[in-house]
Amino acid sequence: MMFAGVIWSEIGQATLETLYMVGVSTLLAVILGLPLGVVLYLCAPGSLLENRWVYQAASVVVNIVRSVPFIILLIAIIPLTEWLVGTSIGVNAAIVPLVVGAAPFYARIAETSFREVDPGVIEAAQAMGASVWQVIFRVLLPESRPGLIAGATITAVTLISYSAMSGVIGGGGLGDLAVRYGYERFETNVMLITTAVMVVLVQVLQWLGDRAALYFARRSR
Amino acid sequence: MMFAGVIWSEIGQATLETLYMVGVSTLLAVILGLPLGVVLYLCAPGSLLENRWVYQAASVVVNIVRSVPFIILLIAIIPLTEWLVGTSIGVNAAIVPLVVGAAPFYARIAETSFREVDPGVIEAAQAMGASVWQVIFRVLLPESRPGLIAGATITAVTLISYSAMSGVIGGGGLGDLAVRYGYERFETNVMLITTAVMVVLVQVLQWLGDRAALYFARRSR
Amino acid sequence: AKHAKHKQTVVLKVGAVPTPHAEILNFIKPELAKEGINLQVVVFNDYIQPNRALASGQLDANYFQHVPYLEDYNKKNGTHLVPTVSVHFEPLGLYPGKSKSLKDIPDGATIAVPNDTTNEARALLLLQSIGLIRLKQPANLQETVHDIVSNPHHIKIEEIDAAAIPRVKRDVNFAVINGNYAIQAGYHIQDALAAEKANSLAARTFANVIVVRQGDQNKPAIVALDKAITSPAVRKFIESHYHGSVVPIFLRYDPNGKIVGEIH
Amino acid sequence: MISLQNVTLTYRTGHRLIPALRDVSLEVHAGEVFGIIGYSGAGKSTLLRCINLLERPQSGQVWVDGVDLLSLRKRELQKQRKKIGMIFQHFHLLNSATVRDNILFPLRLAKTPVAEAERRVAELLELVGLTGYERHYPSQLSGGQKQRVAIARALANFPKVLLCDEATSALDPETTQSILDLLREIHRQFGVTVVMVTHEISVVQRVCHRVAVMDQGRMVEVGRVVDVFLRPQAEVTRRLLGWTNAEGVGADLPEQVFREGTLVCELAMAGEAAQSPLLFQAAREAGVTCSILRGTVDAIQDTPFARMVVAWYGDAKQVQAAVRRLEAHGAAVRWLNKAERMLAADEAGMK
Amino acid sequence: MISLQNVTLTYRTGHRLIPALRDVSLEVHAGEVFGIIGYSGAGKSTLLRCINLLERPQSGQVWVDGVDLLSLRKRELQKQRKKIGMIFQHFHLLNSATVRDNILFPLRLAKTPVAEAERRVAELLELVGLTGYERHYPSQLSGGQKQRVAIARALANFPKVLLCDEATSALDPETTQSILDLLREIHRQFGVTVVMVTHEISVVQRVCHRVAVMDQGRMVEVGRVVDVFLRPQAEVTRRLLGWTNAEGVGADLPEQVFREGTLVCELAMAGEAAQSPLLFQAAREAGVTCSILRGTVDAIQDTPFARMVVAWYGDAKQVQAAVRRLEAHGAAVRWLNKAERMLAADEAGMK
Ligand SMILES: Nc1ncnc2c1ncn2[C@@H]1O[C@H](COP(=O)(O)OP(=O)(O)OP(=O)(O)O)[C@@H](O)[C@H]1O
Ligand SMILES: Nc1ncnc2c1ncn2[C@@H]1O[C@H](COP(=O)(O)OP(=O)(O)OP(=O)(O)O)[C@@H](O)[C@H]1O
Ligand SMILES: [Mg+2]
Ligand SMILES: [Mg+2]
Repeated sequence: MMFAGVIWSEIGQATLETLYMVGVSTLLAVILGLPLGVVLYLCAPGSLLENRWVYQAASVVVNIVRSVPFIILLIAIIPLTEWLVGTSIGVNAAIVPLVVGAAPFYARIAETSFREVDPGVIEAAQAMGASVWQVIFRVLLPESRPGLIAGATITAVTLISYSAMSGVIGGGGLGDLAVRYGYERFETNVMLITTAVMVVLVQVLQWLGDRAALYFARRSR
Repeated sequence: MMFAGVIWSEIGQATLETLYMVGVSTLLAVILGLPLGVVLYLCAPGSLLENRWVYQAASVVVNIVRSVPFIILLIAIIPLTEWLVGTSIGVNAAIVPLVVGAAPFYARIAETSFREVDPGVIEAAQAMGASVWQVIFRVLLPESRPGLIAGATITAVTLISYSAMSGVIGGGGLGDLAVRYGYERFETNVMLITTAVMVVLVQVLQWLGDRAALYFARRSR
Repeated sequence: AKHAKHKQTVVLKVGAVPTPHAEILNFIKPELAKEGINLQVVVFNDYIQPNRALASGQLDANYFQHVPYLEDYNKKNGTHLVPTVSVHFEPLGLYPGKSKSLKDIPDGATIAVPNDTTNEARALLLLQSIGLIRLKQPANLQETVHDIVSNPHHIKIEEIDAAAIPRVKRDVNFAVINGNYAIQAGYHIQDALAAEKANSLAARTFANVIVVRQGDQNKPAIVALDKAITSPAVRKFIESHYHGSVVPIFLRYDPNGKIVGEIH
Repeated sequence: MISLQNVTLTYRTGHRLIPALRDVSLEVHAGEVFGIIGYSGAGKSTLLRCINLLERPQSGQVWVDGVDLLSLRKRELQKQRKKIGMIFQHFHLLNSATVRDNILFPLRLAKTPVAEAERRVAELLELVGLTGYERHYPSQLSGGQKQRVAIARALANFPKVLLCDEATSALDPETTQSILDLLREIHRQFGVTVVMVTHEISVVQRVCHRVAVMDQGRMVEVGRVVDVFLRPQAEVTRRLLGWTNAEGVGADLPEQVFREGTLVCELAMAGEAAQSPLLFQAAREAGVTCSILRGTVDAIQDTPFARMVVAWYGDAKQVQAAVRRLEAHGAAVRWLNKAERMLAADEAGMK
Repeated sequence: MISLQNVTLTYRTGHRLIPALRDVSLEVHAGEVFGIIGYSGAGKSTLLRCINLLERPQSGQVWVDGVDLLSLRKRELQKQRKKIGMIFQHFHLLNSATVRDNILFPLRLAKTPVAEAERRVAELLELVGLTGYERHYPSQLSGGQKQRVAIARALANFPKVLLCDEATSALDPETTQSILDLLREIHRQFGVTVVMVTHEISVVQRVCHRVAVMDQGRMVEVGRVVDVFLRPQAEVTRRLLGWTNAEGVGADLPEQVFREGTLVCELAMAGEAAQSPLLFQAAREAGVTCSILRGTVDAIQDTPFARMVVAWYGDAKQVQAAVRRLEAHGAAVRWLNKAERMLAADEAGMK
């Protein structure tokens, strides 16, 4: 409790770091994962652009990334990280592996959502002469919006807990604080506080995600 | 390369451990996550059993578990682990935190799948006098089967990479091997081999999951 | 039933982290087997669990920590674990990164240090010992970056996971690396710009010890373990195997963690 | 059997309120086949969904089989609903279940013994002409086949009340006929009460005892089918039934018929009068000729029923006489176009 | 305009092969309104879906507007499809888009300028009677309203070919009429070619030039509507059209009609004969009386058309004479029940 002052400011700092890391990496994961999910969906057997090879290739890449333990991924892509953000340490460097890890995850979730879209509606668009791009942008994405939003929420929440591991390369954030003070130094109260902050963050995130998904689902049912 | 023999047998052992850990914990995560997902779906605002309090309670529990970094979860539930499996180290002890971590994750995925079920079909069941239980077992679960299977696949794959962290409590498995040799000992070739085995595992899993999901989706479209 | 005339085999479960601890334990496995002791090495990837498991009786001994860490653990968790003998010491070294020499250290240089409690403190003490910074309580093993009272070069301390430091070394000016990680990453202690001295106070303080539950010190199996792991064969194994990144140091402790003598 | 009292239901769509039901009251007697007709969007489906409380009205009362449904607790409502079969406008089949399992669904809910349930499924498949399709999934069926599965499902449990929302809309005339025969058969055997929403006037004629007409959420007319069809009171009913509106346009009649100054009227007749050559007798006797421009002779239940648009050729007064004769036999007459005015002018000239 | 040659399509459902189309050939001329009727499950929807290759036949050729669609590459097929509007049996609206955006969809695909597209949407909403519903989502519409949105969507781009699958099945008679008027209007203005699958015989009568009859995946009859309806060749056609089958049962006629030994026949007449009181003149002149048991007088396009079931009272020979007279005027006659045998016996007795 002596250094409570220090800790509080550190928690504030860590909260900002977490928000930044998770915000940016969720955004990027969605931006990268969505096209990948579209490819997985479209090239799957029996789908619009059925293509064994592209599907298998995309699937293998996704599976490789997803099966590698995060800490190894973190190390393995350091060259990529350095090339992209110029350094391999710190918050920005942490975002790269978070994105690389989360994008394939989101791609799978998006793929699952796309599969739930009524094939009749896609067929109707095709009958009107829509190109594949138009089917994607004007049918697939809007029709699966509730699922995509719920999926983004799941991804963001997962990233909050993943970001704890970014401490390995000095990424900071709440999770790192919780691990270092709480786990390694047995400062239970610090652990509790940081965890509480994380729970609040997740709760807010989930609430927002639910609202958005429900908003779109209500209209489209 | 000198200890290649040792390593190969270790990899065999670790593969079995991973299969065991991931298999059992996926199964348990689905068994626990599914009812939780049903509760989240049914009690959500505007749904069958709309119940603000139950929904909020379930949602908060899920969010707490999901927001806590896995390593802290691992430690925090050690009393539970000891009570359940009698020890806090080893493969069996590792399964408990894996399940606790994955069940809420699966619950969210299941919830998302349930939301995609055509409300008209649920209404038809209600019109026939189906009770809530009957709606769950005879409509909700069968109708969302492709989504639930795809979700279980996502969960299992996530668990494969999560299980790497079980090394913290001596859980073993491929991920642990990869971290220990690859990350801590800089034995790149061991890391590559173990990772390759994991990729193969994931690939097989994904293939099975896709087949199953497609099988059910084909029929129901 | 065939082996009934043999001495009953005793299972001895010892928790350890992989390098070099588990390797050293595996080295003495045959030796102990001759005495009818079946040594089982439980490998951990972590510094908390081996103590927990030992305290709760799931292990008979562990070998991964130094005495200050053990005392800290006992104090915070109310456990009664005691050291018996020390085996080795892994000196921390300060390695060059972007900057090649300490002489032309740039203003605002970044130095990567391990982010776990004791290693971080040791790293800071090492930096203090070469005059780069000054700490509030020089002997405290819980010093963090918040305890730096003087920092003339405006050095920026980056707290990184110990095993990741070799991998990010080229993005910092200097890096403090644990001996075991340095050798695994292909660096030699000789490359270090500064290092904890092998016969220093640091070495005696941070020597890695065999730890058991209080009262178990004199159990025959433990005594045999202590004897085997402080044998000349082990000394030779360590010296030939780790090239100075791991240094043998065989000390005997009393139940209070005080050094009572050296083993020759 | 079914009694709705002052039922009101308004949908809210964010930016607008849509009063789907405005103060609707309705009595359906036990064992009756009751039709509901009305324009698209009139509130027919909504009304039907209020009867088994799939939609809870904002005010009013709903009684089915002597039970006030709105006062029931969930479990009791479920029990009541088991007695009410429903065929949905959009079928709402279980996509993940085969045809057989879809029909088994209500039987399983009712815990029917397996052997009996299987027998019943085979029987129902036979009835709707889908034997051999047991193992198909809904996605593998044509539109009409899906509808027939929905019909079979609704009938499985021998419901006491059957709610049909456009139950034959996707079916060809012969299949429709066989379904209607089936309904009539069930109705006779089990005395089931049927409420059917439909836009096919001929369906109402063939099976309904009474009919209600809805317009913009209101019930504008209720009565025996013969009465409503013979002498519709509301303008909406007339438009729904007829080939002609007040101006005789939209009747698809050749325009010269009106231009030439011919007298054109709409005739509706029920009973013996409908089938017998009354029209031509009357014309012959009055010394005029007539021609049927459009018309149907059909039956409402077992009563012959005819509606036609007739053009008269001859002296206005004699035409009047012929028409009076028809009216005397119970025909409902409505003059189209300017015929009324012409006749009035004629009479005025006489005075 | 549309030409299908020897098209074959078989669905495979795992345990069974379902031949949905067996060697079907079809010519639809430019500017024609072409009807397809048949029992539920006959393959009508499948055939329609082959025209724009939503379903690729396993063999055969598909030509639309002089282009061999099966030979086209994807991009060219898309271009061709923009000219083909389609109304689906199950609507297939975008659930996430408002009514307005659903209708805008094809306009956006065709890159119509915004202002013009907006104007077109307003116009179409007006046409289908949904002005004010722009911002509703499909889930907030009634069944008929959804169908009307689908119709508006299909018409948005002034298609050269319009494929309609039960486009009016969920609509009340008046709305159906107004949609048909709309179709006819579009047809006249833009010369669009229309292929419509329907089970409403009256719809075929009112708008189609030619009609094809399908049965179990085969095309059993094709011809001008008047011809097919006047003299149906295939048994299926007769059953689809008629109130009566060969035995006169299922005709919903009172049974005593047959028991009394009355002669009953089915009559079909087209042109002037249909409207004029020919029937009664013939009866009067032959000295017999007759009664219309069931019947309609309507028009096929602009040709009057009548079909009726008539009971004759009087001497068999005189009845024969009356009927011959009708036949001389182009009437198609089919004796029902035992009438044929009775007449034959009578003639035999005469010899
Ligand atoms: N969920 C809803 N939200 C908002 N408005 C609705 C909803 N459901 C129906 N409506 C509106 O309520 C009115 C009545 O709808 P209803 O489905 O009862 O019509 P209907 O008589 O069955 O028409 P149809 O013959 O076209 O099926 C319509 O104007 C419709 O737009
Ligand atoms: N996807 C499919 N898989 C398997 N069988 C199918 C599939 N689609 C249609 N069929 C079968 O093909 C046959 C023809 O179907 P189609 O939809 O063309 O009938 P239809 O003439 O349009 O009938 P309806 O009037 O009932 O809509 C039916 O027997 C149907 O069961
Ligand atoms: Mg409706
Ligand atoms: Mg069809």
